[in-house]
Amino acid sequence: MTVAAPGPRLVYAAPELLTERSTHYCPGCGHGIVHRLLAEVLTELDLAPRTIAVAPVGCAVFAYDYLALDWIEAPHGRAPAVATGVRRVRPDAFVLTYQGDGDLAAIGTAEIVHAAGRGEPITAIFVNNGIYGMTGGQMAPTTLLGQKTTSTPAGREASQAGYPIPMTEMLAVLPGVAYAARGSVADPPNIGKTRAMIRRACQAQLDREGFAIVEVLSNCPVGWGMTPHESMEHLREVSETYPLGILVDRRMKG
Amino acid sequence: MTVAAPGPRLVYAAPELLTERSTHYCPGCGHGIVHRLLAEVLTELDLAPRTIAVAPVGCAVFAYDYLALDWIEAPHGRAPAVATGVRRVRPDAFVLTYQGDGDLAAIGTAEIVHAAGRGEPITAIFVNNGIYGMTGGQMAPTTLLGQKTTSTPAGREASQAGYPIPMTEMLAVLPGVAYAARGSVADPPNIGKTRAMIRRACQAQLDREGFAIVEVLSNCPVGWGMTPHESMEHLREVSETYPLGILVDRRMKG
Amino acid sequence: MERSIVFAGFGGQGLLFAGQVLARAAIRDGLETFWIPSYGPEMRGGTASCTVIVGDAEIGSPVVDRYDMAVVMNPPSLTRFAPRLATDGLLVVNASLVAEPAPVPVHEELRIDCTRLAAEAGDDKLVSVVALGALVGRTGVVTADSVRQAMREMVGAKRPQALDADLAAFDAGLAVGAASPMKIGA
Amino acid sequence: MERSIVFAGFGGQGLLFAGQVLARAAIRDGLETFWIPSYGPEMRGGTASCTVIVGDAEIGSPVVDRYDMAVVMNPPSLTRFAPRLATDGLLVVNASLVAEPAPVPVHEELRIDCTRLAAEAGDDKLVSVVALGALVGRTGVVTADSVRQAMREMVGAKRPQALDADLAAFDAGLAVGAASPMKIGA
Amino acid sequence: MTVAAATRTAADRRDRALMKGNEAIAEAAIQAGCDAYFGYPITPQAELLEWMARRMPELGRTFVQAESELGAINMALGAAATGARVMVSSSSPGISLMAEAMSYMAGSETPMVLVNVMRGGPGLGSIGPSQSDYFQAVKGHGHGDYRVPVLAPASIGEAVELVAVSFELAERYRTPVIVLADGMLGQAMEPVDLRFRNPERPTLDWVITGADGRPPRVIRSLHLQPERLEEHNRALQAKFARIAEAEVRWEGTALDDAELVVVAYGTAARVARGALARAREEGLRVGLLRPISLWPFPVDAVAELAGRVRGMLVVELSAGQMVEDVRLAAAGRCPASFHGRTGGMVPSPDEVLAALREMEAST
Amino acid sequence: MTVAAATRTAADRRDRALMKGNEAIAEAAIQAGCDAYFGYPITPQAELLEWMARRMPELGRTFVQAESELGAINMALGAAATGARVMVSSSSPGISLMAEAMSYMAGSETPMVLVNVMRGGPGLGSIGPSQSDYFQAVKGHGHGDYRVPVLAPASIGEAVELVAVSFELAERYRTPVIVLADGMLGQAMEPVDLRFRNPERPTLDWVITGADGRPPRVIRSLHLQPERLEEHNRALQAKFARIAEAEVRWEGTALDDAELVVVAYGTAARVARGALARAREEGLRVGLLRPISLWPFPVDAVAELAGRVRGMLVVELSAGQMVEDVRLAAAGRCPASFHGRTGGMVPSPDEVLAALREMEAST
Amino acid sequence: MTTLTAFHPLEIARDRCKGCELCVHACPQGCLSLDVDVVNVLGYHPVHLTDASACTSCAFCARVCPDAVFTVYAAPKGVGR
Amino acid sequence: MTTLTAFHPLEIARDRCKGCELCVHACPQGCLSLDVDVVNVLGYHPVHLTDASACTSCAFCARVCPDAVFTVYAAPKGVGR
Ligand SMILES: Cc1ncc(C[n+]2csc(CCOP(=O)(O)OP(=O)(O)O)c2C)c(N)n1
Ligand SMILES: Cc1ncc(C[n+]2csc(CCOP(=O)(O)OP(=O)(O)O)c2C)c(N)n1
Ligand code: SF4
Ligand code: SF4
Ligand code: SF4
Ligand code: SF4
Ligand code: SF4
Ligand code: SF4
Ligand SMILES: [Mg+2]
Ligand SMILES: [Mg+2]
Repeated sequence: MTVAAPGPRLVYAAPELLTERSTHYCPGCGHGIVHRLLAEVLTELDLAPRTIAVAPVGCAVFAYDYLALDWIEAPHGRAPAVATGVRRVRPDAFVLTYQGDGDLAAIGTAEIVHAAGRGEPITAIFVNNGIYGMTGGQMAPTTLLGQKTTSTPAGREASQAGYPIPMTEMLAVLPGVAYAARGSVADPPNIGKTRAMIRRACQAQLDREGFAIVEVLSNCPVGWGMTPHESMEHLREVSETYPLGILVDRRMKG
Repeated sequence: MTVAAPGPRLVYAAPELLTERSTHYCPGCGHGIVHRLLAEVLTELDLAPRTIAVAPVGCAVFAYDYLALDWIEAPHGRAPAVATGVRRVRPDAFVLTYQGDGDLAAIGTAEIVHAAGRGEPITAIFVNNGIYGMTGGQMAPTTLLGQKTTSTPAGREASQAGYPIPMTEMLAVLPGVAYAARGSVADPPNIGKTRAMIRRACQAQLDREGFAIVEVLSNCPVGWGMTPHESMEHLREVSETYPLGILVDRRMKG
Repeated sequence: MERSIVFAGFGGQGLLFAGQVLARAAIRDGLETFWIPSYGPEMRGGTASCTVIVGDAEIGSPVVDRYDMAVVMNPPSLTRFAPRLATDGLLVVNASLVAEPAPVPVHEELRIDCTRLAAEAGDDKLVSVVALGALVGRTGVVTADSVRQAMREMVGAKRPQALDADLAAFDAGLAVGAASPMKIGA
Repeated sequence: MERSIVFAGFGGQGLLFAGQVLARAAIRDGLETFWIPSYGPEMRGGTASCTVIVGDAEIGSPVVDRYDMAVVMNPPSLTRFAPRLATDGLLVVNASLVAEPAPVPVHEELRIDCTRLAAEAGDDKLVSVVALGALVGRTGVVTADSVRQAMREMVGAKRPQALDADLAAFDAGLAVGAASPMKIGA
Repeated sequence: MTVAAATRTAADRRDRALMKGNEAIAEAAIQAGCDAYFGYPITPQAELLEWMARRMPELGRTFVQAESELGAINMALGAAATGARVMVSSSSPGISLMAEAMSYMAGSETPMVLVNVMRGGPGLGSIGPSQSDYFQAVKGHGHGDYRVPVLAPASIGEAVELVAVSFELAERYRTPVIVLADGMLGQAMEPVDLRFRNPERPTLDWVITGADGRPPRVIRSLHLQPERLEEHNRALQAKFARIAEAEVRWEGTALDDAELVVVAYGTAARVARGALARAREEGLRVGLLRPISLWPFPVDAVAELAGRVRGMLVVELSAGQMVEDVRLAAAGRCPASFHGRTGGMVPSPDEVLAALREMEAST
Repeated sequence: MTVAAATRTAADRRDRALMKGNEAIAEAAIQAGCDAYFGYPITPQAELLEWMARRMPELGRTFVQAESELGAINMALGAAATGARVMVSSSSPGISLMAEAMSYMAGSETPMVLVNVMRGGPGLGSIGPSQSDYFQAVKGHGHGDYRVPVLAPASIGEAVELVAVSFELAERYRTPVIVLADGMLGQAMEPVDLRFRNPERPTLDWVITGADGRPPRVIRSLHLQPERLEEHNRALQAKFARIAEAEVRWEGTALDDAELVVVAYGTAARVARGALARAREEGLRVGLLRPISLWPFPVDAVAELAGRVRGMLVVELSAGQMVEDVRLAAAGRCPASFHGRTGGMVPSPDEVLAALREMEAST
Repeated sequence: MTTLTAFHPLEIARDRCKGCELCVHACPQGCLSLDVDVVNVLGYHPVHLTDASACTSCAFCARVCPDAVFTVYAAPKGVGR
Repeated sequence: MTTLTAFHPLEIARDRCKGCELCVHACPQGCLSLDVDVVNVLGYHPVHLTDASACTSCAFCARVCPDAVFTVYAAPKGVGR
C-alpha cells in the first residue's frame, strides 16, 4: 500500500526556544531539564513572543542566556513583585517567574505569598532543590531534616534550624491560587508529569483563573555531594517530605 | 452558722501589670481588651518578671506604655525576627510578640512564616482588625472583600486588591507550629475563649512545644467608620471569612 | 503682607475645615495662602490645630513665630496660643466652652457663644464656622463672598443639604464679628 | 623581597590546595605570605587559579602585575599566564596535558609529566602536588621540610591514609625540579 | 516656580485649586501620564497613596497597594522595565527598605519617580517634617557606585512642576529620580495651578514587551565578569557626568550684593526666605541660594559665591548633611556654618535671623 | 597591626595559622566573645557564615541562618537588646536590605558588629572585590541623622584585631559598628596570630532581661513628640562628637618628607603600598595615609597634610567616594585627584605609580 | 434597704473611661449608661451604674471594657440585693 | 543489515554533553555510555550510542538530558531494526 518509502520520523527535538549556548549549570543539574520543559510548553502554546519572564537570583539567574525570551532580572526573592508590576501594566503579556527555593521560600516569602494572595494571573515555576546552589550549598528552608549542607555541617536539626517548609502547601491555602502542583525531574515519567503541570499552569494564566505555581523537586548534585544519578534517585526520599501531585486545581472544583 | 459577716467578695479587678496610664487608643478599640487579657494571663502564670515582649509598628506600638514589661520595639513587621534573636540568647525568658495585621500579614509575612517554620518557642499575639489603623485606615491583607477603606474607596475588589489572606490557616500548615487559634473580642463569651487561647499559647511556650499564635479578631471603629458597638457586632460577619476556633494544637495529637 | 491665623481646639470641632475654607476664600480673592495642620493620625483624640497664612505674594516661611489671629475653641488651646499672639493680634474665643480669661494680656479679644449660634443656624457642630465668620467679620482678612463661594465648592458638591446650615452659621458669626464691641486686654 | 606564584588549571586539579600548601610552608619557614583564589562559586566548571605571594616582610599589594613563577596545568592557563611572567620568571608546565609551546618567550621553563608521576606516587589526581614539588625543587622558595609539615597538618588530620601519596607526589616533583636541566625560552 | 508666579494673572490666581501637597504630587503624576503607582501606607505620605487609590482605577490605570515597600519598588521595577511611567512613594523608614532595589534600578537603568516625604529619624522616629534623608538620597542609599537625580521642591506648586520634570529626566536618562519632600510639604495645602504638564513620550528602544519579531532583551544588573561590570560602570559614570553637566537646578534670591548667603532647600529654604526679608530690613546684606536639584548639586554656583561672600549659613531640618556638599563646593574659600533642627522640629525665621546676626558679628 | 608585626618573634611568626579572611573574621568574633551570629548566605562572605555554622553550636552559642538579611539584622537587634554580643555579616546587596534596621539600631542605641565584605555593584553586579559601599557605610545607608563607626582592615591580621575593637566600640558607645572589608580580603588567606583578644564586658545597665525587681525598660526609637525626638537627636549627636574625638584611627607611611600623598584604605591601601615602594625607588617623595576608621574620618590628619604637601591621590576600588571626604578635609589647601577601578577590578601598583608620576608632573 | 444601698458592686475609674459604651451594650441587666452630665479629664462622658440593685456582679462590663475601668465585687454572703 | 545501520535513531550534540550520565541510567535498553576516548570542548567525555539497533527511539534519554543533547528519530515504517 505504501507508495514512497517514508523517511525517519522525528520523535523528539529540543525546542528552538533554547539557545545554542551551553549552560553554566553543573553536569546533571535539573535546572537544565526544567528550562527545556518550559521551552517545550511555551513553544507548544505559542507563547514565547508575548512572554515576559522574570529571572531569580540563584543558579538560574542566567536563564536569560538559555531561553530566548524577554527577561527581567529581579532582586533576590522579589520575582513575584516584579512580575506583578509587569502583569498590571501589560495585560496581553504572558508573565512567567522562575525561582529557586532560597529565592522563593526564604527571602522572597512575602512576595510569593502576596502575589498568590492577590491571585495575580502569573505562572510561577519554583525549582526546589533543597539547597542554596549558587552560593555554595547552604541550607535552604526546604532542606530535609538531617541533610548536611555547608551551613548545617552536622545535618539540619529542627531545634536549631527549623523544619522544612512546605511552601506550596502553604500557598495552596490561599484563595487567589488557581493551580498549585508539585512535580519532579527524577525520571522520564515524572518529567512528563511535570511538563503537564507546567502546561496546565500556563493555561490557568491564559484563562485568567488566578495565580498558578508548579513546584519542581530538583537536584543539586554538587551541593548534595552526589553523582547526578544518585541525586535523582535521592529525589524519591525528598518526595516523602514533599509529596508529588496536584494540590489545588480550582477548575476541578467548579 | 456564719460567725463574722463577710465583706464584699472581689469578682474582677484589672491586673496590676496594666499601668495607670490611660491609653491613646480610640474609644472602644479592641487593643485595650487584648492588652488586658495578656496582663491577666501573664499575671496568672507569674510570667511578667521574665517576659521580654516585642512591640509592633501599628497602633499598638505604645503597648510598652501600658503593660509594665520589658519591651523591644521592632521595625514594622519584624517582631518575629527580633523575638527569635531574644529567644536564642535568653533561654529562660518568656518571649512574646504583639502584632497588628498590617504588621504581621503584610510587610512581616516572611518573618512570621519563618519564625513559625523554625518552631521558635515564642507566643505570638496577632490582632487582626482588618485594617491599617495607625496610618489612617488603609486596606490590610486581611480586609474583607467589599470593605471600604481609605485605599479601597470603592470597597476591596479581588481582581484589583487581592483576596483576604487567612494568615493563621497558612501558618497552621507548618510543622513548627504547636498551637494556632483564632478568637475574637466581640463579646464576653468570645473574650473569655480568647483568654483561654492566650493562656494555652503561653503554656505551649513554657512546655517548649514550638511556636504558638493566637489571632484575635478585633475592631477599629474609627477605621471602619462605625460606633464601637457596631464594630463589635460586625465581628460576626468578619468571622465568616475568618472562622473562630483552634486550628492546630499539637498537644491534642500526641 | 502676610497674615497668620491659627485655629485650635478639640478634634471634632471642625477646625481643619474652617481653616481650609479660609484658605480657599483667600484664593478666590486672588491672594496667596498656605494651610498646615498639626498632623499625626498616630495621636488620636486630644487637640487639633491648623495654621493658615494669607498674603498678597507667595508665602514665605510656613513656620510662624507669632500669630496675627488665633481662634481658640477649648481651654487648652487658649493656654497654648494666647501667648503666641502678635502684639497687635486678635483672639477669637469660643465662649461656649472657654470661661477662663486669656493667660496673658491680648490686644483684642472676641468671645462668641459658638455652640448657641451654630445650633441656631441648624447644626450645633458648626462651631468653627461661626468663629470663622466672626474672624472675617472683624478683620476682613478675606471677603465674605469668597468664604461663601468656598463653602459652596467644598460642601455643596458633597453634602448640598448641609450647605445651608454652614452658610447660616458663617453669617451668624460674621454679624457678631462685624458688630461686636472691641474688648481690649483681659 | 616578595615572590609571586600563580597556580592555574582545571577546577579538579587541586590547584587551590597546592597554593595553600605553599603558603603554609612559607609560614613554617617564618616568612610572610598571601594566598588568593580566583573566586566565584557562581562560575561553575572552567578554569581555576590561585596566587601566592611569599616574602620576608608583610606582603604589600595583593595584586600582581608580573608573576615570578607560574604553574600552568592546562592549555588555556598556559595561554593566559605565560605572557604575565616576569622577565626572569619560571614557568612550570604540566606536560601530561599541555603539549603546546609557550605563546611568548619565557626565561625558564620546566615541563613535568605530572599525571604519570602522580599515578606512580599512588594517586593520579595529585598533579598539582607534583608540580609544587618541582617548583620548590627548582627554586627553594620555601623549604621542602616545611612543605611536608604543611601537608601533614592539612591532610594528616583529616585523611591520614591520603598523606603518604601526597608526600610521595611532592617528593617526586621535588626530585625532578632539583635535577631537571634548565630549558631556556621556547 | 518663580517665573510661573510672576506671569500669573489675577484671574489665573483665582482659578487655582487648594490642594494638599501629597495630593497635588499624586495628581501631578497622573497628569504627567503616570501609568502605574505602587505604594505602601506610611505617615506623612498616606494621602498620596490614597489619592492614587481613588484616581488611578477611575482612569483605568494601575494602582497597587503592595505588601511592603520592598514589594512596591520591585513592582515598579517590573512595570518600568516594560516602559510604563511609574511612581512609588513612601517616607523615610519605607525608603530605607528600598535601598537594594534602587541600586538594581540604577544599575539596570530603569526609570522611575520615587517620592520621599521625609519624617524625623532615625528609626521609627517621629512623623514630623525632616530633611535628614539628604545623605541617603544623594549618596549612600544602596550599594555600589551610582547616583540618581534628586529634586527638592520648596512649595506645592513647585512640587507639581518637579514631578513632571522628574518623569522627563527618568526617561531621558533611564534612571530613577527622587522627589525629596518633607512632612510639612506633604501635609500642607497651597494654591495649585491645574494646568499640569504631560511630558512627551520618547521612543524607548530598550523596553521589555515580549520578544516578538526582534531579538530578546534583558533588563539586568548582573555582570559577573569584572571587566564587563567595569565597562558598564564606566558607561554609567559617563551618564552621571552628563546629568551633572545638564541638570543642575537652583534659585538665587538677592545674591548680587550679598555678603552672607543662606544655603537651604525645601521647607528650610522657605523659612530662610522669611528670615531674609527681616535681615535685609535690619541692613544685613543677606542672599539665599536654594538648590533645587540636590544631585546634581549646584557646585559651580556655590563655588562662585564662596569666592565673593563673607560666609555661608546652611540651614537644614537635620543635624547637618547638605552642609558637607556646600563645604566641598566652597573648598575653603569661605566659611560655612550650620543651623539645623531635628526630629520633626522646624526652625523659625527668627532663629535663622539670630544665626545670621551671629555670623555677621563673627566673620 | 604594624606594632604587633614589629614585636613578633620568629617563633611567633612560625606559629601563625593560615586563615581565610572570612574565616579569620568569624573566629576573631568567636574569640572576642561573640554570643550570637545571624546571617544569610551571599558571595563573597559565605565562608564567614559557614564557619559560624560549625563553630557556634560547638561552643553552645547562637547561630541562626535567617530567612533573609532583614531577618538576620532584626534577630541581631533582638539579641543585642538583651545584652548579647552579636555579629551579622553580608555583602553589598544584602547590606542594602539592612538600611532600615541599621537606622533603628542607631536610633535605639543597640550595639552590634556588622561585617560587609563588599562586592562589585550596583545591583546584582559581580562578586569581585569592591569598595563602592563607602558612602553607604559612612553616610546615607538608613534614614535619619546617625553615624556608626566604620573600620576598614587592610589585612586579615588587622581584620582580626579590628573585630575585637569593634565589639569594644559597640558596647562602649551603644552603637552598631561596621567592619568594611572587600571580597579580596574575605577570600584571601594570610598568616593569623591565634592570640585573639576578648574585650572585657562592661556592665550594661540598659539591657532587656525581663522587668524582675526593677522598673521596666524599653528599647525604642519612636519619639512621637518632635521635641522629645530632637532631644534624643541632640544626645545622639553629642555621642557622635565624642566618638569623632576619641576614635579616629589611621596609619601613615613615609609621610615626614612626602610631597605627594596617597590616601587609600583596605585593599586599595595595600596596592598603594606596593606602588609607594616603587615610587620612592624612582625618587618620588610619596607617602601613604591609610584611614582605618572611615567614620570618624581622619579629618585632622588629612587637613594637616593638605597644608604641607603638593597634592593627594585618592585610590579606591570605586568610582570615587572617599575622595569627597578627603577633599572636604583638605578644604582646598591642596588638590586631591582620584584613581579608581570598579566592578570587581583591582588597580595594580603600576597603575597607581603611573597616576603618581602624572601628579608629580602636573602639580 | 439601708444595707443594700451600702454595697457597691462596681468601682468605676471614671477618669479612664472613654465613653465607648461597649459595657453599656454588654451589661445583661441594662444597668449602665453614660453620665452625660459629666465630662472627664479625657473629654468624655464617663459611664455610671444606674441601678446598683440590678447589677448581678457578672463582670461582663469589666470583660469588655478596653480601658480597664471596672473593679467588680459580689455582695457578701447574707447581703441581699 | 546494511539498511539497518544506515538509520540513526539519535542525533547527539556531543559538544553540549556534560557527561552527567543521566541518560545512560535512563535508557531502558542500556545502549548509551560515555565515550571515554573523547574529551569535548567543555572538557567532558560525551555520551555515545553503543548499539543503535537496540535503541527503541523511546526518547527517555532526551527527556532526562539537562543539556538538550538529543534529537530522536523513529525508524521509518518498513525499516526494521
Ligand atoms: C539580597 C541578596 N542576598 C543574598 C544573595 C546571594 N545569593 C545568591 S543566589 C542565592 C540563593 C540561591 O538559592 P536558590 O534560590 O535555592 O537557587 P539555586 O541556586 O539553588 O537554584 C543567594 C542567597 C544575593 N544575591 N542577594
Ligand atoms: C517600614 C514602614 N512602613 C510603613 C510604616 C507605616 N505604618 C505604621 S503602622 C502601619 C500599619 C499598621 O497596621 P496594623 O499592623 O494592622 O496595626 P493597627 O494599627 O491596625 O493595629 C504602617 C503601615 C512604618 N512605620 N514603617
Ligand atoms: S550548584 Fe547545584 S543548582 Fe547550581 S548549577 Fe550546580 S547543580 Fe545546579
Ligand atoms: S485607629 Fe483603630 S486600631 Fe488604632 S487605636 Fe483607633 S480604633 Fe484602635
Ligand atoms: S457586673 Fe454585670 S450586671 Fe453589673 S454592671 Fe457589670 S455587666 Fe452589668
Ligand atoms: S467600656 Fe469602659 S471605656 Fe467604654 S464606656 Fe464602658 S467603662 Fe467607659
Ligand atoms: S531513545 Fe530510548 S532506547 Fe534509544 S538511546 Fe534514548 S533512551 Fe535509549
Ligand atoms: S544526559 Fe545529556 S549531558 Fe548528561 S550525559 Fe547524557 S547527553 Fe550528556
Ligand atoms: Mg535551591
Ligand atoms: Mg490592623
